[in-house]
Amino acid sequence: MTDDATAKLDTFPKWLAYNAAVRPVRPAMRHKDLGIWKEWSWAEVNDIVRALTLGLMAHGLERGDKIAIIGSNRPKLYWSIMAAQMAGAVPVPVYADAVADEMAYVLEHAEVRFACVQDQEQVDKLLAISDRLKTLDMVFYDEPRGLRDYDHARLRPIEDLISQGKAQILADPDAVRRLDARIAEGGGDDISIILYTSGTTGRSKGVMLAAGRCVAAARDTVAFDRLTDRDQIIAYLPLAWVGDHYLNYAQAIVAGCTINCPESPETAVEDRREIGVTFAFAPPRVYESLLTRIMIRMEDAGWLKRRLFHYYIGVAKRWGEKILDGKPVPLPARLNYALGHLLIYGPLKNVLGMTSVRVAYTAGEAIGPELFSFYRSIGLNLKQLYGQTEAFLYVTCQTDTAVRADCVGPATPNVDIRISESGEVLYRSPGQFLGYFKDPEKTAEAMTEDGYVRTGDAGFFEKDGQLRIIDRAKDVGRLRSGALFAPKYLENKLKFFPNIREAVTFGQGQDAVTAFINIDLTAMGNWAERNNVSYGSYQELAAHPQVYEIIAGHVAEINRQLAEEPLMAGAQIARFLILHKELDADDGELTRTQKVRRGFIAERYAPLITALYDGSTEAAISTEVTFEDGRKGVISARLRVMDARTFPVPAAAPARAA
Amino acid sequence: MDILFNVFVDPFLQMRAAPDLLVQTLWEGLVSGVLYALIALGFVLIFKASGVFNFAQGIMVVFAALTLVGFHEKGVPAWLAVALTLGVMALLAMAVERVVLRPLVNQPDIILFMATFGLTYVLIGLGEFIFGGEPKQMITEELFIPRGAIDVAVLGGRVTFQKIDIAAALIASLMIAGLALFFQYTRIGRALRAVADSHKAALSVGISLNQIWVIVWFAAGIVALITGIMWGARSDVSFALQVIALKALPVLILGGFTSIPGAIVGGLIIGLGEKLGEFYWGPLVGGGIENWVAYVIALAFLMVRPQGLFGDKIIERI
Amino acid sequence: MRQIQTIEPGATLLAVENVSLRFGGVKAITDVSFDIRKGEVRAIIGPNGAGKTSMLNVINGFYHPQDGRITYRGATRTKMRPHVAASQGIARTFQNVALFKGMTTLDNIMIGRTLKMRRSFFWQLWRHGPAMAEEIEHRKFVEEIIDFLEIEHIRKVPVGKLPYGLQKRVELGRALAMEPELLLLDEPMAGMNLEEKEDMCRFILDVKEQYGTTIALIEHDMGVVMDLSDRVVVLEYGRKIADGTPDEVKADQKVIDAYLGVAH
Amino acid sequence: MLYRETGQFKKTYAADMAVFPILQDRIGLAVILVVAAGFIPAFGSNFFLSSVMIPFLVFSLAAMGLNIITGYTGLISLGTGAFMGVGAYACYKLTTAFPGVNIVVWILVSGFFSAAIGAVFGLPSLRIKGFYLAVATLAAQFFLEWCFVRIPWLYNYAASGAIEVPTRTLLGIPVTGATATPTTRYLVILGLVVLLTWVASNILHGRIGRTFMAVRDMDIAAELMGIRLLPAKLMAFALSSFYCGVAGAVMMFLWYGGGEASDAFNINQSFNILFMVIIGGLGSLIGCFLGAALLNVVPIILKFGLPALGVPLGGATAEHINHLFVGGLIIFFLIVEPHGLARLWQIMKQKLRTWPFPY
Repeated sequence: MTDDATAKLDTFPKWLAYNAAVRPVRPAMRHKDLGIWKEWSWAEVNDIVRALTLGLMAHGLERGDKIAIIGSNRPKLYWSIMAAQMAGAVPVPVYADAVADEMAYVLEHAEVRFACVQDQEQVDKLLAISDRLKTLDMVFYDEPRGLRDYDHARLRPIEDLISQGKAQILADPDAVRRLDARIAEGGGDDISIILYTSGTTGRSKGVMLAAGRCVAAARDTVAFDRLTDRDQIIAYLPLAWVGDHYLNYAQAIVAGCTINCPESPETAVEDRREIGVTFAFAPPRVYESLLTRIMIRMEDAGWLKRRLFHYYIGVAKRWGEKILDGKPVPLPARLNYALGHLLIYGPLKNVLGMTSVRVAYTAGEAIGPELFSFYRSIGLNLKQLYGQTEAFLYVTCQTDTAVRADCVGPATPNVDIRISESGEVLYRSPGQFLGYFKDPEKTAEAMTEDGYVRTGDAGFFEKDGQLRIIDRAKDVGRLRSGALFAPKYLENKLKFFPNIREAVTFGQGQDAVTAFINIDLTAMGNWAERNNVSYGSYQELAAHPQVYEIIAGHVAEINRQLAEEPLMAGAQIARFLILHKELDADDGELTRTQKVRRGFIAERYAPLITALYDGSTEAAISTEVTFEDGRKGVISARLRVMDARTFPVPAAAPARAA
Repeated sequence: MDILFNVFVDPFLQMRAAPDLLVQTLWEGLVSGVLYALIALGFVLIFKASGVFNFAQGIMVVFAALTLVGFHEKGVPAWLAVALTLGVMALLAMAVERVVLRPLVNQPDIILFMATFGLTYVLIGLGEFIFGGEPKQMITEELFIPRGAIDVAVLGGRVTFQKIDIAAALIASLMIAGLALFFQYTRIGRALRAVADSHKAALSVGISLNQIWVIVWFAAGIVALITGIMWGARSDVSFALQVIALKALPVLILGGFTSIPGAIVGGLIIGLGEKLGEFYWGPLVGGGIENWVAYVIALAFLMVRPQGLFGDKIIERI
Repeated sequence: MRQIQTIEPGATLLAVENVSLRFGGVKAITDVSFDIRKGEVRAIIGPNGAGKTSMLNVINGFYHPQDGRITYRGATRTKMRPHVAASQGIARTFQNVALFKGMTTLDNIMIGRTLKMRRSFFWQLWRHGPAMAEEIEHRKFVEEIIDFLEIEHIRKVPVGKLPYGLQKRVELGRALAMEPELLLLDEPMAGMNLEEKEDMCRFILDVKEQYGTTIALIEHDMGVVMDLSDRVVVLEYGRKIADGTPDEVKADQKVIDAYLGVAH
Repeated sequence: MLYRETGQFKKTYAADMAVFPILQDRIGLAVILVVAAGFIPAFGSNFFLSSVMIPFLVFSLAAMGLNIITGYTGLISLGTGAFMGVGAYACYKLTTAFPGVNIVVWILVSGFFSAAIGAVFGLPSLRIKGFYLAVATLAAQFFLEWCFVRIPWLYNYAASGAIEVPTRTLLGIPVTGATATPTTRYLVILGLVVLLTWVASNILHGRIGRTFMAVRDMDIAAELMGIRLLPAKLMAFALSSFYCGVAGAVMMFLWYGGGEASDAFNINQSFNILFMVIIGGLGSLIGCFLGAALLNVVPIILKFGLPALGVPLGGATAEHINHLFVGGLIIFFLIVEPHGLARLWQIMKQKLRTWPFPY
């Protein structure tokens, strides 16, 4: 990939032109629309984007202007991003499911002049907050449905811009000249995009990424995973998340592979299957719920089939990963595995639409070892990567043959990692950000003097050179006893149990560790069905004594494991309770990327925490909740607090990260 | 011109010329009509009570007759044979209820209709398997069915009345009367009538649907046996009867599926119609038309009154 | 039958004059008159057994009234078969869903296009070529409807397997596929939960806005009726007891009496 | 299990609406065709060809005809046998009147004659439904049967009253008559069946097929959709009878090679074919083949199989057992799987597609 031809391509518009030249007929994009897959080749996409750019320029789009991109993964929105960059402007994707207020903050802060949105819903949101958006000139939309009677003074379909631009290209040559000039003007130092991080704490910050660096980062990983223009990816991640912009945009453009947009969120899984993706990414919770569903569905299968399935899953557990990693495996085992592949793994991957997946990544959360090895054992090349928006995703990622569940792999090519004496992970990466938009202090805080970026995560390198993340650096605390307390680490261990959906642990400066637990309705509900335990609501099920017993068992198991880890042994979970409601982003308890906001939860459920520590066996709580339809209400409950079984600590080793 | 004459004038001239022949024909029509009516009666019974269009009624006639003869051949005395045959029909009724009706309850009528095709074949196979395929003689004397004929002078000619035909007519009328009384004055009879209207009503009388099905199928079995005896006595007992039994279908179409009087009247119309047709018009086309004339009559009739003679108008809802 | 005319928005599209309908002795409708203007949503309400559904059946020619006149698009008709009504642009949905159970969502909606399809039997023999071209052209149209009603995920599911709410949606889709001038909806929201009702309301309004379709609907949920309809006609025991805007009707004493004790 | 549908996506409606959208199905079909057209004629014994395959194909064709009217349009017909007869006699008259024209052409043309007759007897279907209509079709059965016997013109006044199939050639090879080898006859029939199946699937997958099914599922609603019932039903009758007619002609000329019509085309034949459709699966083309196969193989097994196994069984007894068996089978299928073998086949296929999951 690093031949001279591509060496000087330092912006995505230039890459676009390059692809249109070297692989004009290869499919660049597909979108399942009206029941069939519409397809655009690189040449076509290039032409469309050029036209769209002219259309935008005709509306007075200047270099450096900000354009909000709001909606789900649809070609027109991706084209809008490309067009914005082509015009030297800066696209600012926004989470489509953000409530009007969150959206208002971002758009206001980013000073957007234009907005490219998906449909009526988003337009309505913008209109609702229009008084706060002084800078917003025009709104362009994709789906006209329901917008016919709106005032079109500041509203136009993207389609129009494209056709207008096309007309211009044919009609007036100097428009084209202006366009080419714009593209040429663009350079590696331009801000390519601003991604707003859904901050785990406080307001979200606008991460400015430079074109040249984005390209460089993408080139490295494309080379690393040997992506080609034959590869297929499905774009279903939120546009505003770095993951989507990296994997489904930057990497796709640099590799020249096909970006497939699903018909609708409900059909995404089926669509992925139809397309047969070769490069897949999903956060652990997706793989987890998938596995849960697999197991539940298999429970309903006939006796023979079930036996066959479990036998071969066993075989896979034993040999699968070895075979995948190319380790020596006795011939009979190989043959048996091959048979298993014919009977179980192959069909299973086919039904899940993973048959042709060559590389699959997971990241964002720690993933359960059983979960992780299940997918690898059936021959899915699942790997972990560690990254963040500020790095333009990749900091570390695992190589095909050296993969383990508890680590996130060695540094990605050209990334340089250092562990601070406080145990925090620092890095310098090719894709590294320029800074936070309009926020130099925060930028300064995030960097070290010598130009390393603080990840804010505590971790250390294992002997095999793979990075192991313990927790958010600032969250890693001490119990009063001085024992190391890493909440996230504990929470992840808890969440590895299918029955547990979320967990929040406390203990900073306390005598003991305690935990809130959210049961998983799918798994637990299924259990209830099988043991005909009747329940009217989530709340009722959560409070069920038998459920408490099960969870208690899990907690005890965790404690047993902890007792064996010198680093963590001191921080066993003493008491826990099961929450009466699911933690929810709409209530601000989780971030949009489904990370728990510990501080917020701590104050919201203060009475429960006191109950956890004052030894009382019951606690009353009433909380305000937001329902699906946006109405607010209050639910209150009396929760039972339970003591957990703990295990003797061998030798309380002094805790040291790295 | 000639044709028109042959079709529309000549036959009536013949009737005029030989009234005794006309009477003879009418009588034969009447008798076969009665027998059609008997078979139709079996259909109606079952359809009224269970809404099943029992295509197997025809073969049930054959089966009953064969069983009777079969028992007698084994040396069983006639009266006992009859009793045993009734027993067999009862068993059949129960079997049908258990094996066919109960599993298919609440299925669309058309499915049940087809199921009775299956039943038909099962009975054919069974009958053939046990009694063999070849025709048998009906035991007449043993059942005190008179043989021979009475010749009566009518309108200057002689008309022959087969005693057996008279017997058939009488017995048929008796049975019809009996059934009427049964429906009118017995608890079960009322229950059956209730079922025809609504199944709930029947349950309120305190008889389970399944019982009712068994009863009607058994009743239909009795009718079948008697019909079988009559037919058997007139010709002989063979599976050819089954095709003749299909004649009951046009009868039903005329009379409507749920009306006993309809079945009788329909039977007579068909019987007379086909005999007259055969005798006076048949020769014009080379005879043998009684195989289909009945259906054509029924069909023509349907076009005018889709709901049959006594059926009431269908209001389509949606 | 006289040539039917095209009607300007706001003008009378369909007029029912002194219509009476009897089944034997039973009087279903007695001397009812009202009109439907092009582009409006016209609600027909009334207690159970008020003859609402019979009224729709009269309008689309399924029942033939003994007395009275029906004028549709300027043509007064006496008797006519339902398929003629269909060909003149009257489509409807049914109180208890009347879909073709054996067929998929897609096929059910495609049926709505039958009238618009021209290719003769002999083209059909050889499905490729013109017949296929036509098939595809109409498939496109149907897909628009599927997209409009947000039922992509059940495109190829046999409708018999679908939950009630979705079946109602498919039925609406089938009616829309006929590009009707007048759309008759018989209790489109019966037995739906709140969310489904809201969706259905949105669809009905979108239909009116998007395609400018005239809509006559029977509905029990008063809230819905008041939100959706421009004018309401109230029937009781087959007679008209009120006619006017939702507010007028709500205020009408006879209506209030009629609804007293009737659970909704 | 054998299915690998990942990566099979459709870029055009044409592809999406294909009869066999899944690659594996297309492969399967190709294999079947190769076996049927290559292996069987190459390695099949004369007995196998003429007493197993030929009857199977002929009945499949007839079943297809009946399925169009009963399975797809929901109108029960008990006149199948008669309509087949019409085809047979029409073909006989045609080929004897114009010996010059190729027999295969006449076989197809004779279908139109029975189509016309079928349409006539379909007329009552406007007014009458269900059992009533079934009876109406019985009228057709018996009337036509009568015609076959009583109108000597139909069998060219032959003393035997039977059809004597003349020898006719296709490309110089005799396909009918005494000299035609089973292999040639089989191949000709196969060709016809494949062609007509393809046509049937075309019609049934298009507008007309949907119309039929709409009439079947809910004729009132269909009419409110603007479908005119009488033309639709008549077309169904005509189409159905066409297939039956061709089947009849094929039966007479390429299988029986002549004989009494009364036994070939009587009411029992009608039932026989109705049963094939019920057992095979109402409203399914593949069901026609499955049903025909089952009801065609069973008697053969009883007749030849059991004796071969040393079970002494008279031809008559075999016949009886067959009746018993078939009757039982009907009831069994109506109770257990009213959609017949075709549905079982579908379920199996679905299981293979979702393997290892149960659904």
